[in-house]
Parts: sequence; C-alpha cells; structure tokens
Amino acid sequence: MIELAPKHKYGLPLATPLMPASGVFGFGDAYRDLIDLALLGAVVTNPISLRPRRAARGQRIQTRDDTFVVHTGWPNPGLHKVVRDYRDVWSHLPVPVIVHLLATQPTEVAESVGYLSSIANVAAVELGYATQATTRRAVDCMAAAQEGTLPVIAQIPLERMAAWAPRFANHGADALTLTAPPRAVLPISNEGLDSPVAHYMRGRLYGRALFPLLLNVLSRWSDKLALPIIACGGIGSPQDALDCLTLGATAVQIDALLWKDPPLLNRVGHKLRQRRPAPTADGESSTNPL
Amino acid sequence: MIELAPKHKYGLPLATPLMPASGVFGFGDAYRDLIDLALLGAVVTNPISLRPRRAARGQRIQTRDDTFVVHTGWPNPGLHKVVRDYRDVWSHLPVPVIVHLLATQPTEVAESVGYLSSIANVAAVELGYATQATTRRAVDCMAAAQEGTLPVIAQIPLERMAAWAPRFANHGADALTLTAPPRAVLPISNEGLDSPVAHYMRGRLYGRALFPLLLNVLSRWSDKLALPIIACGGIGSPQDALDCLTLGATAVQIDALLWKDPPLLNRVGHKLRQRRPAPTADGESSTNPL
Amino acid sequence: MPVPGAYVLADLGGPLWEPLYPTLLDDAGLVTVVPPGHAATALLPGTPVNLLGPLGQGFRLVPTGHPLDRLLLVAESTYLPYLRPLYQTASSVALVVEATTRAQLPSPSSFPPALELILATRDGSAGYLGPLEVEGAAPPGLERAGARLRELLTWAERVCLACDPGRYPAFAQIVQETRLLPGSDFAQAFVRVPMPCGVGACDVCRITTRRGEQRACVEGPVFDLLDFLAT
Amino acid sequence: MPVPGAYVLADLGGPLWEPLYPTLLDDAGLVTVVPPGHAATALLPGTPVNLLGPLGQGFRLVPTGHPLDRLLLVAESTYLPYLRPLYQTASSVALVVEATTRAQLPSPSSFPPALELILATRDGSAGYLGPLEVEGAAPPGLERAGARLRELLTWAERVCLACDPGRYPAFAQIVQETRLLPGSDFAQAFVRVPMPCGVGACDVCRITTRRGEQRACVEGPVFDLLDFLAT
Ligand SMILES: Cc1cc2nc3c(=O)[nH]c(=O)nc-3n(C[C@@H](O)[C@H](O)[C@H](O)COP(=O)(O)OP(=O)(O)OC[C@H]3O[C@@H](n4cnc5c(N)ncnc54)[C@H](O)[C@@H]3O)c2cc1C
Ligand SMILES: Cc1cc2nc3c(=O)[nH]c(=O)nc-3n(C[C@@H](O)[C@H](O)[C@H](O)COP(=O)(O)OP(=O)(O)OC[C@H]3O[C@@H](n4cnc5c(N)ncnc54)[C@H](O)[C@@H]3O)c2cc1C
Ligand SMILES: Cc1cc2nc3c(=O)[nH]c(=O)nc-3n(C[C@H](O)[C@H](O)[C@H](O)COP(=O)(O)O)c2cc1C
Ligand SMILES: Cc1cc2nc3c(=O)[nH]c(=O)nc-3n(C[C@H](O)[C@H](O)[C@H](O)COP(=O)(O)O)c2cc1C
Ligand code: FES
Ligand code: FES
Repeated sequence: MIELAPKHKYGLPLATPLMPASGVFGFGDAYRDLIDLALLGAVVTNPISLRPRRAARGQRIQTRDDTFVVHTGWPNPGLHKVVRDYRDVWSHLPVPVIVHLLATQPTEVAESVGYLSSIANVAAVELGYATQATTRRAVDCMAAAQEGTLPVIAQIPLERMAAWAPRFANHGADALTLTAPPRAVLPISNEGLDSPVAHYMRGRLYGRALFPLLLNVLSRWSDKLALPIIACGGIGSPQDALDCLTLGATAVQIDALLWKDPPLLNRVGHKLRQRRPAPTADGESSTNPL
Repeated sequence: MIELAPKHKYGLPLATPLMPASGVFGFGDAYRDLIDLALLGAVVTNPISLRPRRAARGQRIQTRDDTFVVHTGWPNPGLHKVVRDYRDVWSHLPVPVIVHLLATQPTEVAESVGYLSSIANVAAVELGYATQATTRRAVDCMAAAQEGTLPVIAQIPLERMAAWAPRFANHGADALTLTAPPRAVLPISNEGLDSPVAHYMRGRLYGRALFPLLLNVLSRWSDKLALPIIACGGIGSPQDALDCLTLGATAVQIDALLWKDPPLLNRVGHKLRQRRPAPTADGESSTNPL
Repeated sequence: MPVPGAYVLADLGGPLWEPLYPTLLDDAGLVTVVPPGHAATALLPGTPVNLLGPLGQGFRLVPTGHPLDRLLLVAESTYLPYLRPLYQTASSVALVVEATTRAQLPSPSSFPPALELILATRDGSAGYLGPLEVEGAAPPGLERAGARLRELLTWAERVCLACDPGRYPAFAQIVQETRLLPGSDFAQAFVRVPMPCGVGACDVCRITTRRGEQRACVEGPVFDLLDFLAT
Repeated sequence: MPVPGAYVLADLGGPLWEPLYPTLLDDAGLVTVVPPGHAATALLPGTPVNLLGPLGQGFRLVPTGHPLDRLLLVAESTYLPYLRPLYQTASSVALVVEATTRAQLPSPSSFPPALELILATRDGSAGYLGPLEVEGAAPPGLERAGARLRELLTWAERVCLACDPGRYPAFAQIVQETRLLPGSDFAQAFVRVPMPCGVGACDVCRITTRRGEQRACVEGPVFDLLDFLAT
C-alpha cells in the first residue's frame, strides 16, 4: 500500500505503485482482455478536455529505430460525454480511476474538478499541460484544480522540469508525475516516394530511450521535492520500475511501451508485489545512491 | 562554402557544413587513418580546460539498447600542454580547427581565447558549459570569450535551450551549436552479479534516439535565432544531415555515433558536397516546413 | 478462418505492432500477403512471430442469410492484398483495379479464372481511363472508368472497397446516386492506418465519419462506405 | 597472426564496438575465445562480422632477440582467455590461475600438457590459498599463493598478467621486491576496459599510471606493470 497524497484530507492510497500513463490506456477498460487490472494501483485515463477535441489531421505516428513520435491531438468527446460513456465502467473497475485533465484554462479546470468530485471511483485528477504553456497559466490551472475535493497530481513535461517542478511542489500539488514525454520531430516517411519537399511531424517521443532521461530527472529532483513522485518515461521492465523506486519515485507509470507488450503491466505488477520493504532509515539510503 | 560567423570581422568560412562534435574526435588527428579529413569543414577538439583535468573515476560508459551514457570527466592536460602537443598536428590539418573550451570561469575563458588567437590554423572557439551552470555565469563566459579575436560558437545543453539560446544569440555569439547531449542516468551492470546495492552512473546520453529531439529544437528555434546554427545530436546518416539543414541548420556535427561507424563522416561529407543549392526565396520555404 | 478485413498485430521486430491481414489463421500460424519491401519479407523462413488477435471488424458478407450471388470488389492496386480473401466468396465476383499506369497493374493470371477483372489506369495506358470517380467524355480511343463502375454498382449485391480513405466520400456519393436507398453494409470500405495498440486505447487510428470519429482498430478497419458521406 | 594482447573491434549488433582479442586473424576471419554469455556467443555460425583493427599494443615477448625460455603467466580465472595465445610462446611456461572458489577454476585438461599449472582459490577450496598478493602464515593444511608467486617471479624471464587493474600496483610492488632492477617490459599487465573508439579519441579508456593518464586503446591494452607502481 502506498500513499500518493499524504497531505490531502482523504489521501490517495493505492494497493500497488503501478499504473498506466495517460494517453496510452484509453478512457477505461480498453485493456481488460489483456491485462489483470487488479494488479494495477489505479487506471489513468487518456487526456480529457472540458469541451470536445477532434483528432489531429495528417500523420499521427512515425517510428525511427526503437523510438516513435505520436501526435493524436488528444481527441476526446469532452468531459461530460466521457463521463456519461464511462462512469459505469469506472465504477466497476477493481481499482480507482485517476482522470487526466488537459489543463488549458483555470476556469475549465475548476469546472472539471467540481464535476468529477461526485463521480464514483474517481480518486484523483492528473493535470496535463501543453509543453508551450506559460508558467503563470500552468500554476493558475494548478490552483484552480485545488478548489475541488480530489487530490491533484501534476504531470510535468520533460522540458519544463526546472521551471515548473519546484513551483508546483510549493503550490500544493499532492504528487508530481515526472515526466510527460518530450516533444520531438521526425521526417515523415513517404513509403519510398522521393518527394522533393520534405515533410515532418511533431509529437510526443516514446521509446526505451526515454528511460535514462527519466532516471536523471529522478536522481536530480526526488530529494529536492517534498512530495510523492510518479516516474514515467520508457520504463520497459520490472527492473526499470525498481530502479525508479530506488531513485526516489513512489510509484511508476508505464507509457506507450505497453502497446507492443501489454503483459509488461502484469510482469511489473507481480514484481512490485514481491518487493522487499524499503530499507530502514539507519540502513543504506534508499533515495539517490548516485 | 558556408559562413558560420557572418558578423565577425574575419568570419568563419568552411568548405563543407560538416564537422565532428566535441568529445568524440580527440584533440587532433586521431581519426586520420579512417576518415578523409579533407571532407570535413573543420575539426572540433575534445573539451579543453585551462588547467589539467583528470579522468572521472568509476565506470565511464554504460549502454542500454541503442543508447549509451558516457562520463569521462573531460580529461585533458590543460590548454597550454594540449597546444604544445598538438599545434604541429593542427597546422598540418587540411581543414581549420575549432577549439572547444570548457567555460567555467570568465577569467579562464578570457585567458584561453587570448592564448589561442596566435595559434596557427585555429579558426574559432566553441564554448562548452556544465549543464548545471548558472545562466549568469554562462553569459559572463560568453562575454569573456568575445574579448579575443576568434569567432565564438556556444554549445547549449539540451536542457538549457529555452533559458540560454535567446540570451546567447543576443549577447553576440557568432553561432550556436544545438545541442550538447542531455544528462542521463543508467544503472551500472555488474556483469551478472546480483548485488544488493544498486549503482548508477550519470553522464552524457548518446545514440540515434537524440535525433528526434534535435529536430524538435531546430524546428522550434532556427527561425527565432538570427545566427548560424550547428546541429548536433544523433545524426546517423546523410539524410539526417540534410534534414537538419532543411530545418534551418547551417552546419552539422556528428557525435558519438561515429565511433562505431567512422565512414559515416565520409558518407555525410560526400552527400553534402553533391547537395543542390538551397531553394530561392520565392520558392518553397527552406526553413521550418513544419 | 478469420473474417476477411479483420487483422492480427504482429511483432516484426520494431517498437510497434505491424497489422497483418490473414487469409488463413490457425494454431500453426497464418497466411497473409504483404507488399514488396514490407517488414515481414525480412523474416527468415521458420522464424516464430508473436501475434495478437484476430482483432477488428472485417467485411460483413452474409447479412441476409443466403450466400452472395454478385460481389463487386474495388481496389487501388497497392490495396489489392486486403481484398484477396474475397476473390471466391460469391458466385459471381467482379474486381475493379485502378493503378497509376500500366506497369503497376497486376497480371491477370494472378486471379481465379472465374473472377471478372476490370482494369483502369490514371494515365489511360491500359484498360479504362481513371480515376474511378470520373465519368463522361474521354479522349479518343479511351473509355472512362466511372461509367463502368456505375454499371457494376447497379449489378452488385454487395461492394467491398480498399482505397485511400480520402476517396471514400466521393465513392459514397456515387453509391447513393446509383442505388436507390442502399442498405446499410451494401458498400463496405476498408481503411488502412497505423494501429499501435489495436484495442482502442491510443487514439492514433481515429478516422472521421458521419457518425463522429471512429477507431479503425475496434470499430473498423472495415466501415460502412455511407459513413464517409460528407455531412 | 596478431600480437597477443592486441585487439580488434567487432560489430556485434550493439551501438558500440566490442573488443575481441584474436588468437588468429586473417582474411578468412578470426579465432577468439570469449567468456560464456558474451555478445559474440549470440551470433549464428557463418554470420559475417564487421571488424576494425588489429589495434593497440600487445604483449612484447622477444625484446632481447632470442626466443623466451621461461615465461610466467598470471591471471584471474575470468581473464584467462586474454592469456591463451601465450600458452606456447616459450620453452617453459608456468600459469598461475586464481579463482574465488574451486568451481570457478578451469579444468587442467584445457591446457597444453607442457604448461605448468598453478591453481589458487580465495577460499582455499583448491590449490594454494589466495589472494595472490599475500604470503606468510596460512591455516593448517593450506599454503599461501603469495610465496609460490614470488618463487616464480625469480624464476621467470618475463611475466604477463591479466587481472583486475586495481591489483596491479600491489603486483608491481611485489615484482620490485623480488627482482633486483627489473627491466622495462619484464612484467606486462593487460587491462580490460570499454574502448568505444579504439583510436584515442573518446577518452573513455583512460587509466592512471605513473607516467600520467594513458589510453588503453592506443598506449595499451598491455602496459608495463611497473607503470602501475604507486607514486
Ligand atoms: C498546419 C498545422 C495545423 C494543425 N492543426 C491542428 C488542429 O487543428 N488541431 C490540433 O489539435 N492540432 C493541430 N496541429 C498540430 C499541433 O496541434 C500539435 O502538434 C499537436 O496537437 C500535438 O498533439 P500530440 O498528439 O503530439 O499530443 P500532445 O502534443 O501531447 O497534445 C496535443 C496538443 O494539445 C496541446 N496540449 C497538450 N496538453 C495540453 C493541455 N493540457 N491543454 C491544452 N493543450 C494541450 C499540445 O500543445 C498539442 O497542441 C496542427 C499542426 C500544423 C502544423
Ligand atoms: C561521488 C562522486 C564523485 C565524483 N568525483 C568526480 C571528480 O572528482 N571529478 C570529476 O570530474 N567528476 C566526478 N564525479 C562525476 C561528476 O563530475 C559528473 O558526473 C561528471 O563529471 C560528468 O562527466 P561527463 O563525462 O559525463 O562529461 P560532462 O558531463 O559533459 O562534463 C564533465 C564534467 O564537467 C562538467 N562540465 C561540463 N562542461 C563544463 C564546462 N564548460 N566547465 C566546467 N565544467 C563543465 C560537468 O558538469 C561535469 O561535471 C563524481 C561523481 C560522484 C557521484
Ligand atoms: C485547436 C488547435 C488548432 C491548431 N491549429 C494550428 C494551425 O492551424 N497551424 C499550426 O501550425 N498549428 C496549429 N496548432 C498547433 C499549435 O501551434 C501548437 O499546438 C502549439 O504551438 C503547441 O506546440 P506543439 O503542440 O507543437 O508542442 C493548433 C493546435 C490546436 C490545439
Ligand atoms: C573536479 C570535480 C570534483 C567533483 N567531486 C564530486 C564529489 O566528490 N562528489 C559528487 O557527488 N560529485 C562530484 N563532482 C560532480 C559535481 O557534483 C557535478 O559535476 C555537478 O553537480 C554537475 O553535475 P553533473 O556533472 O552530474 O551534470 C565533481 C565534479 C568535478 C568537476
Ligand atoms: S490502434 Fe490504438 S486506438 Fe486504434
Ligand atoms: S577507446 Fe576511445 S580513447 Fe581509447
């Protein structure tokens, strides 16, 4: 049992420090046939906006070696319709639901968290930000989210770690997800066409190559931030998940690597259940052995 | 022929927009038997400090899939000894030398550039920074470098792009190298030992996975920075180099991918020599087709 | 035997699944046709491949309870493999294949003899003059493919298409013009898009239809063509 | 035939070269010995491997112009493959092998019969009691490896070592104590470190010696043992 919102009046206790990352698991039980959902600590929804968002036009995914860039535009039918479609599914899940909200406008965030506070089995919100958002706006959305009764997790883009993480920690976030995937650009493969004009797509970068960047973030920040950290980015094995906990994370999120390897969630879940308790305070330091 | 320092009184003309990245090519002609140095636009030295630096202790390299983390500590015998050992080599290279200086103290930088201005075939300095350096210090080192007569290129760490790149461009850098590799952490493999204590190493991240991050930086910044940009990070093919030029770079640096594939420099060099001239102003935009 | 148009996700070594469209699938493996240069062609014979599926909604051929008499297939030449499992699923099958030019047309000997083959090229170098959507006047010595397609649409009991999805709104319009009240599923359109997850989780495979955005991986990859009618 | 101790860099599929230490190298390929689990063991027979080399400075065996009479080899058991090309390079060869425990010792039948094999274990489960550096009193029934090593050092014309480099300062000290004015190259020490570039460019392979930092890839991987003497 872990506690992701120790300062929150209701808290956010999870049976296992494991969940999917927002954007890779759908809005509810898409993976019910492939994954033992009871091994998770929580389900995290894909990003949801107050108003509907349509899918991005043009190419949405491009691979290069072991990495890939994804650009969906975060399509969703808007918070109210998502809740209508999924509240039944959510209430029957064996684990709590963390709703990921696209934090664009403080007023929208406030309205969203108010609406969600009465939905069964929704245990927390996770805020997602546009990488290019201003720090001011990002902090204002955080403050708006705290007007609700649910614990608030903020997901920080990799590029904004230094600018945002300390501020969010000081402005009352219950936990931080480190990190949202970095933005990346790849040329679009025209299936062998030798097109004279080059085309490129921008999107979120995924792949195992994110993991060394994640460990760097954890080892630099976990000691400096006095709140639970959820590690996210390129975790591809049970050992990776343990490394994150060793470097100070309280829980882990599995990102797009699970698409090709859904049992990864089961494997990590089993490993985390077997884990020995953390060393005692007079033993070897358990955070930041670097 | 490209010009990397258009505002500098002597300029920095290179025959080809191609060079090795600092830290991967040694201090002079280490690759003379494997690469046609005449295909390069310049040779960039490994980082040099005014005073000697010893190699880092502990493990220096760790691979994970297609990426690897390198931590050398930038060992070098200090600028004066490097020059004594290599000035003869430098003067006989078929292309100019760009000396990479570790920019720690403004006074040291000023002394270094003064000393280098009289060394034959040294055509420019490239400044390298500790990722954790303060912005103030970094800018002061830039200013100190401009007291010399050589063109000054600043290499910006990936993590410091937003904070440093615009400032450096405004404070008179002749060109920017985007970017120095990001810091990363990996667990150290103990060759099968099931050690109870986890060990980690921090260093620079290399591998083809850097390339989508580089293209993102180029596409975001090349239009906003009114000075030549040298692209660096995960370039692994002639096409990658062309993509960098399409997205606004004036030249490219090949980083640690060349260790395993030294002929990569020759292949890119040949390709860049065959390149068509850039489209005219009334044609398709040549920068930022994103 | 999977429904034609349904798919399996295959691990061909990259970081994402590759969809394969099997013509045969059992415990021993699958049979599928892939274009030249496809990642599957790099596999050594005998290499085991990790699969997920079958997934998705394929072509719905027998809705009225009796086997089909007259089936029309329409494909761009590069999409032909996706229709191959349908070549012998009705008493009479007509197949319209469109290519840019003659050299990209398939050899007639690669089809069952009973299948009626109608060829069209965009440059008029062989068969009817494309594109398939266009009817009306043609240069001397050439006949427009559009007229022939419309004839076949009145003849057919069912139509299965495999083309670039950007063309489906126009095809849907033609179906509505040539058939009085075409039933749901009369014309069915196959969509090929990347499908990284296959279970409706990632939203990469969304396509816009008259009924809102649909996911090719779970609601498709075969859709009612009329869903692509412009709204 | 490459000099023993020199190396080639091999492309075994990862993002970096892997050093291999060939016992035979010609146009047809190379012969080398690698430990169990090494990346090379995953290669299918007949797979071509891209190589760079030979590179580096190997063991220098014939400095005085006449073939060697008495050669002493000293290795930790995991380092044995690097000395294997030296087993028959002198009229008399003595090989000291140290392992943690009996199970890690090599089988005597894997050596040429003429080679004198001296075994040591750190736990005393077989042969002399290690570590090799230590002489003096031993528990009942056991003999210290250190005394035997010193004897062999007085006997040998040349010594080649392959151990963890952290032990070389102590071995260098022992050589200085047992030999009066040991000549340069009398004792030579092999160093195994990652060598990503092989040409002296990357500075990953630097090791600290009495003569300053040296690069294992170009100045090594075999160094004069006395260069490791503490300064
Ligand atoms: C010519 C052109 C036209 C485009 N038109 C559109 C368009 O009409 N609609 C569209 O969506 N995209 C459009 N894009 C793409 C552009 O929006 C982004 O590249 C894309 O949205 C990134 O989506 P993603 O899947 O990578 O997901 P993400 O990048 O993670 O997010 C999708 C979008 O949402 C933003 N975002 C992320 N988190 C939040 C948040 N919390 N609150 C608000 N915004 C957030 C991102 O900045 C991004 O714009 C267009 C691009 C170009 C070049
Ligand atoms: C317990 C411990 C002890 C350590 N002791 C040492 C030590 O004694 N010496 C040592 O070098 N490292 C030491 N390190 C490692 C630490 O210095 C860095 O991780 C390492 O130097 C990074 O080197 P790198 O090869 O990755 O190259 P880089 O990270 O690129 O650079 C090497 C070092 O130089 C710094 N640097 C980079 N550019 C500049 C510049 N322009 N001016 C000044 N500094 C710059 C970096 O911050 C880094 O410290 C130690 C680490 C630990 C955990
Ligand atoms: C609703 C919406 C419409 C957009 N329309 C355009 C557009 O017409 N042209 C464009 O270049 N970018 C468009 N964008 C992309 C924004 O410029 C982009 O999201 C923003 O710069 C953030 O950058 P990033 O998503 O690329 O990281 C649009 C984004 C959204 C959310
Ligand atoms: C000369 C030198 C000595 C160092 N000594 C130590 C040390 O004793 N302990 C430590 O944790 N880090 C040491 N460091 C590492 C610095 O803390 C580190 O370089 C700095 O925080 C920059 O971080 P980074 O190199 O890891 O990015 C040393 C660095 C240098 C250059
Ligand atoms: S493939 Fe992921 S939602 Fe369809
Ligand atoms: S291996 Fe690169 S310097 Fe020795």
